[in-house]
Amino acid sequence: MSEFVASLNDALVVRSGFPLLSGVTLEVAPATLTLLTGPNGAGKTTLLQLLGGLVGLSGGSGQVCGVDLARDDRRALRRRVGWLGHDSSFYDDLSVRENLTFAAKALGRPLEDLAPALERVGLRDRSEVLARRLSAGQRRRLGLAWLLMRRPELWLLDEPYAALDEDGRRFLDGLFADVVAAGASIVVSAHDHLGATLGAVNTVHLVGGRVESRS
Amino acid sequence: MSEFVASLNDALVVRSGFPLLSGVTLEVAPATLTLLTGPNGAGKTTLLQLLGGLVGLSGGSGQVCGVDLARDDRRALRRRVGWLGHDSSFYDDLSVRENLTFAAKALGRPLEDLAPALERVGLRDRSEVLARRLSAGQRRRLGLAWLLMRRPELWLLDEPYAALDEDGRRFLDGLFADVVAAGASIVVSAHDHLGATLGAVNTVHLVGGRVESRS
Amino acid sequence: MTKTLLARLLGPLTLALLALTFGLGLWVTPPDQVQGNLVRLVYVHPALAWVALYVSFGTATIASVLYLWRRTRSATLDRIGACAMEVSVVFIALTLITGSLWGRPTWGVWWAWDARLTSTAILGVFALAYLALRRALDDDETRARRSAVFAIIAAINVPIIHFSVLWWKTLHQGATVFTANRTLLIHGSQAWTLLVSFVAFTLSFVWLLRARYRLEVTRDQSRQRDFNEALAQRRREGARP
Amino acid sequence: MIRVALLVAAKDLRVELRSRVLLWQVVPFGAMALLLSGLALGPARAGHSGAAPGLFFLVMLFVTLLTVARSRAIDARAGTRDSIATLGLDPGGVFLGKTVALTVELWVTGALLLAGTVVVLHANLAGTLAASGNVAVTLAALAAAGVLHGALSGPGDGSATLLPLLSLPAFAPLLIAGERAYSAALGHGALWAWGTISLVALVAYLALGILLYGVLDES
Amino acid sequence: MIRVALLVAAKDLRVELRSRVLLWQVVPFGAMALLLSGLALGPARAGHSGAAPGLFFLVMLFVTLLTVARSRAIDARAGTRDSIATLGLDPGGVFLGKTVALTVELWVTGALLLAGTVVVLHANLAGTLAASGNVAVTLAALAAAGVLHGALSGPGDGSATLLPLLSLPAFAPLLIAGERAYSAALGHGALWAWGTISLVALVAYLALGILLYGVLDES
Ligand code: HEM
Ligand SMILES: Nc1ncnc2c1ncn2[C@@H]1O[C@H](COP(=O)(O)OP(=O)(O)OP(=O)(O)O)[C@@H](O)[C@H]1O
Ligand SMILES: Nc1ncnc2c1ncn2[C@@H]1O[C@H](COP(=O)(O)OP(=O)(O)OP(=O)(O)O)[C@@H](O)[C@H]1O
Ligand SMILES: [Mg+2]
Ligand SMILES: [Mg+2]
Repeated sequence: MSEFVASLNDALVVRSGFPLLSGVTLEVAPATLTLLTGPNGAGKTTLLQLLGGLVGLSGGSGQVCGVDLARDDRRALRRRVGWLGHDSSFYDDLSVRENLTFAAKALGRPLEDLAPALERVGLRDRSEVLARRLSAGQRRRLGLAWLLMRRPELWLLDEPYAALDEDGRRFLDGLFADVVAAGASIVVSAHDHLGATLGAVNTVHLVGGRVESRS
Repeated sequence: MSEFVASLNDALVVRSGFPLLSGVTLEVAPATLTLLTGPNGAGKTTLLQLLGGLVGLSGGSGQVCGVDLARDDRRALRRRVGWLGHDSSFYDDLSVRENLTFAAKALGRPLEDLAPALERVGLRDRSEVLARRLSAGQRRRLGLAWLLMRRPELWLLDEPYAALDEDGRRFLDGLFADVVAAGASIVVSAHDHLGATLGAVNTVHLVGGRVESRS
Repeated sequence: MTKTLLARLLGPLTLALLALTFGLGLWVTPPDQVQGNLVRLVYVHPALAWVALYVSFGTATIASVLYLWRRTRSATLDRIGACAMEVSVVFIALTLITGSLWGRPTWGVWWAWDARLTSTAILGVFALAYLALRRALDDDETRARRSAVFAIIAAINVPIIHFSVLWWKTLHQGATVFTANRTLLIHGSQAWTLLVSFVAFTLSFVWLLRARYRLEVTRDQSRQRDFNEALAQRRREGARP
Repeated sequence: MIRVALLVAAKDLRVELRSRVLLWQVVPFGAMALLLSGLALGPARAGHSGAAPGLFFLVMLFVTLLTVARSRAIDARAGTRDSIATLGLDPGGVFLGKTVALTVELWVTGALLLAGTVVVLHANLAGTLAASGNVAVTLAALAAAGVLHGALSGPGDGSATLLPLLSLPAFAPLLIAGERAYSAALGHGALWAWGTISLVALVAYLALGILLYGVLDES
Repeated sequence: MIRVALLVAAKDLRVELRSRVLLWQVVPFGAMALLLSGLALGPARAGHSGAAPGLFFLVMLFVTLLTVARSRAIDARAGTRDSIATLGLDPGGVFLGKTVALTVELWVTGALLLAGTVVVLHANLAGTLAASGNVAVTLAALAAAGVLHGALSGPGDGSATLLPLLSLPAFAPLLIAGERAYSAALGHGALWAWGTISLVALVAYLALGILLYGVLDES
């Protein structure tokens, strides 16, 4: 067992003949925040999907949360990560509350967690609105509430700051600090700079499907 | 005829009984850049849609590009604005080039404009990729190329900076400066600050579906 | 003044004429040589069909056309169209029921694959579909437009129903009451009763439509109150305590 | 697994109730299709009830395909799929849940259409009642097969939308068995001989689904 | 308008070709449905060709509904709709273009299914050939009606997905006329009497569509 939450070694992801990731080597230590940067189309989203078990490994090796990406069932991994996709969406025909209730039940969490989560992401007065009617930022906030219902070891967020207002960004910064302090790890992709309140950040710069530099 | 490109007077937009805009008064002068700010769910997207003729006016009055929103056909307006939505998307099963060819033909533009547009947004080496395979930022760039094919009097952009990398943002700043210099008007919503290269910016701050302050 | 008087008289007048129709139909007119007492359905069924097809469906269609015409567009017309269509569902259903009742003894079956019967049933489905469409859409303007277009498309069926007896060989009665050259085929008390029945059912349509429309107006008023409240609340949003 | 199944079934049915597609769209569609089939066959043929079981199941097949497409659409959007995937729900449970929801919808539609068959196509009432147990089983099997093949069709957005239709051959045995059993019931024939086929098919599809749904839904 | 129509038709057909749904999914579906309908009606009844025209048009109706749903899905996503809307295409042209594309697809499927009808349901070849002109017109009218009703169903995402099915009644006259004409051709009856109905319906739907498509697609 490695001491890393996630580690990839020359990982390759290929889809319909095109290499989305062309050999990525990466380690994510516990209780750290890793920032993925890079130009559009560099493979940030794909890398996050790989770490979350949402796409399969086509070459190289890797393990995440103790799951061997090349050998084990990806499904086991998915349950252990918290995921906020670039265009996370939910059941459009269910209300905010119903969506969260579904998530809570699926995860076996008590329904009492629900009201505080809604309050924290600022959706309390939209709790009965159907998800399809939410504004872009409110959808993102619903995604955050969905994340708050879980306590994953690894948080994967794809451009979480996009569409959020000042207030939401501040909340996210605070959340990240809390999560890292609690010992979990975060991998996040972003084009903006992260908030200054955050402590040490490992930056991984992707270009053309591989790691170009890190700091 | 007013001297404004767009002017709204106590504009109301209602959908399924909920007032998305609760009375907006606004003027957009020619050759200016107007920045819409405001918390999530304030009505920025809705306001842009109203200006682009994508939603109807439910109360109050307004005219955009000489089209009376309350009385005339909204279709006439749509043809005259350039639109980049928050999640602009195109024909997923057509390639980048085919999408742009379609737009060019629909707008009656010469196909020679196409290669330079692709070049400018940096999608030249993705021109044969299907739109559904593009990364988030590349989709946004496709939307920009689509916009470059037209020469609208009024540009409406909903959080155009989201998902774009440094390079893309710089391109956008340059584009805005060009457009304003050429005498067209821009209304753009954003949570980030706009680039410093831009000259005078009218900021309109929306809260709860109405204008709270402007500067 | 006259308007309110008429409005107040509408209900009683309708009821009186309906009563008159049934009185004349059941007791005054003679039974038929071939059909016996069954013939008395002739004072109900054709009049119901007339109201269903032409009066109520026609009202809905005309209201829809006027709504789509930009110059006469108004929420009132949309409302009238919707209400008329609802009433028309009732009349189409009654036409089908009385027709079936009549068909059982005369043709031996409740239902047959006859062109007029089928096309009438299809019109009924159209009317239900119209109501379904209205329920499926929650934006006022979209709903009004879509349902208006739908009503117009549905109206194509009306001439088909009318001419179906000529185009297809059918079980159903041809034009019995009026022939093509507008001469009345039946006479005497029968003709009078028939005429009264047409007037009575047409009036009952007007009465129902009016009641339904007023209900809709009341609903709209309460919706307006709700909306004002929502508007005030929306404006207060963000003004954080 | 059962817990997940109930959760998923409740969610699907709630979405269904909310959009009222079943009530306002699927059922009228079925009724219309029945009417039209009657017409398309011509008045003479549709009149006698021999064709009724066949038409009933044919229409139910289309209803199944449409409902499956909707049931897929509920979780279809790329963003939604990812969000749900990371909940790590037990795939067997998801399959069962979707099947239960679909079965309920098919039963509701089926009951109304059976009534329509009796009234419009003159199928005899006693026979129809006798067949109804068997019809219920067949519809459940159709639902299981439908969900399984819905998963085969992939995400359900874009290019592969119609793929489930290719798996029509898998429905064929069900349709034939259902039709024969219903016909037998109308003519007082050997209802149960055909009925067992539906039952066996139901069990087989359920077992297959619980085992394989995870594999299909993986990508 | 014609320019827009050609542009839209070319785009729709290209997307269709790319995804190859027609070839791999719609046509096999049609063939399967024809076979199954034959089976569902029982061998005795399906064997003689009397039922062939009815079954053919019934299956084509379902094919139309499926293809319309796909044709809607091409422009369905909220983001796509807005992008396209601001191109300000002439709605009459869009309607015509979509109708042309759909007609081509229906003709291809129809030709293959007609062959299937001759082979499987023993419809006589000469009669089928005689009817084919009329079938083509009827299918074009079906396409026009289909596009119109697709627009009625709204964006095509979410709750209103199945709504076009409700407009089935609008297809009924077409189906009946088509079926009768085909039957007449098989039996050397008065083909043209029925044929005119299809033709009139085609013209009527085209006119309606060109006039009203804009109103429907507005929002
Ligand atoms: C379910 C069964 C039936 C339905 C749906 C039905 C429907 C209709 C409709 C829609 C009309 C109005 C046609 C028009 O004015 O253009 C009509 C008229 C009429 N029906 Fe029926 N009908 C049914 C059964 C019967 C039966 C069994 C009889 C009598 C044997 C009958 C006798 C008549 C007569 C006499 C008229 C007036 C014809 C005229 O003057 O044009 N109907 N029916
Ligand atoms: N079939 C294909 N042919 C060519 N390129 C492809 C193909 N499929 C995917 N790609 C490319 O793979 C890359 C996917 O990258 P990914 O979505 O991970 O980028 P990203 O770093 O998240 O970018 P962004 O910042 O824009 O979100 C894109 O550059 C895309 O164009
Ligand atoms: N039926 C409804 N009931 C309650 N609220 C509704 C309803 N429909 C829409 N809304 C609200 O209307 C607002 C829509 O605002 P809009 O999308 O224009 O916001 P925005 O300013 O673009 O926000 P963002 O910055 O998040 O993109 C949201 O607050 C949304 O919750
Ligand atoms: Mg990305
Ligand atoms: Mg927005």
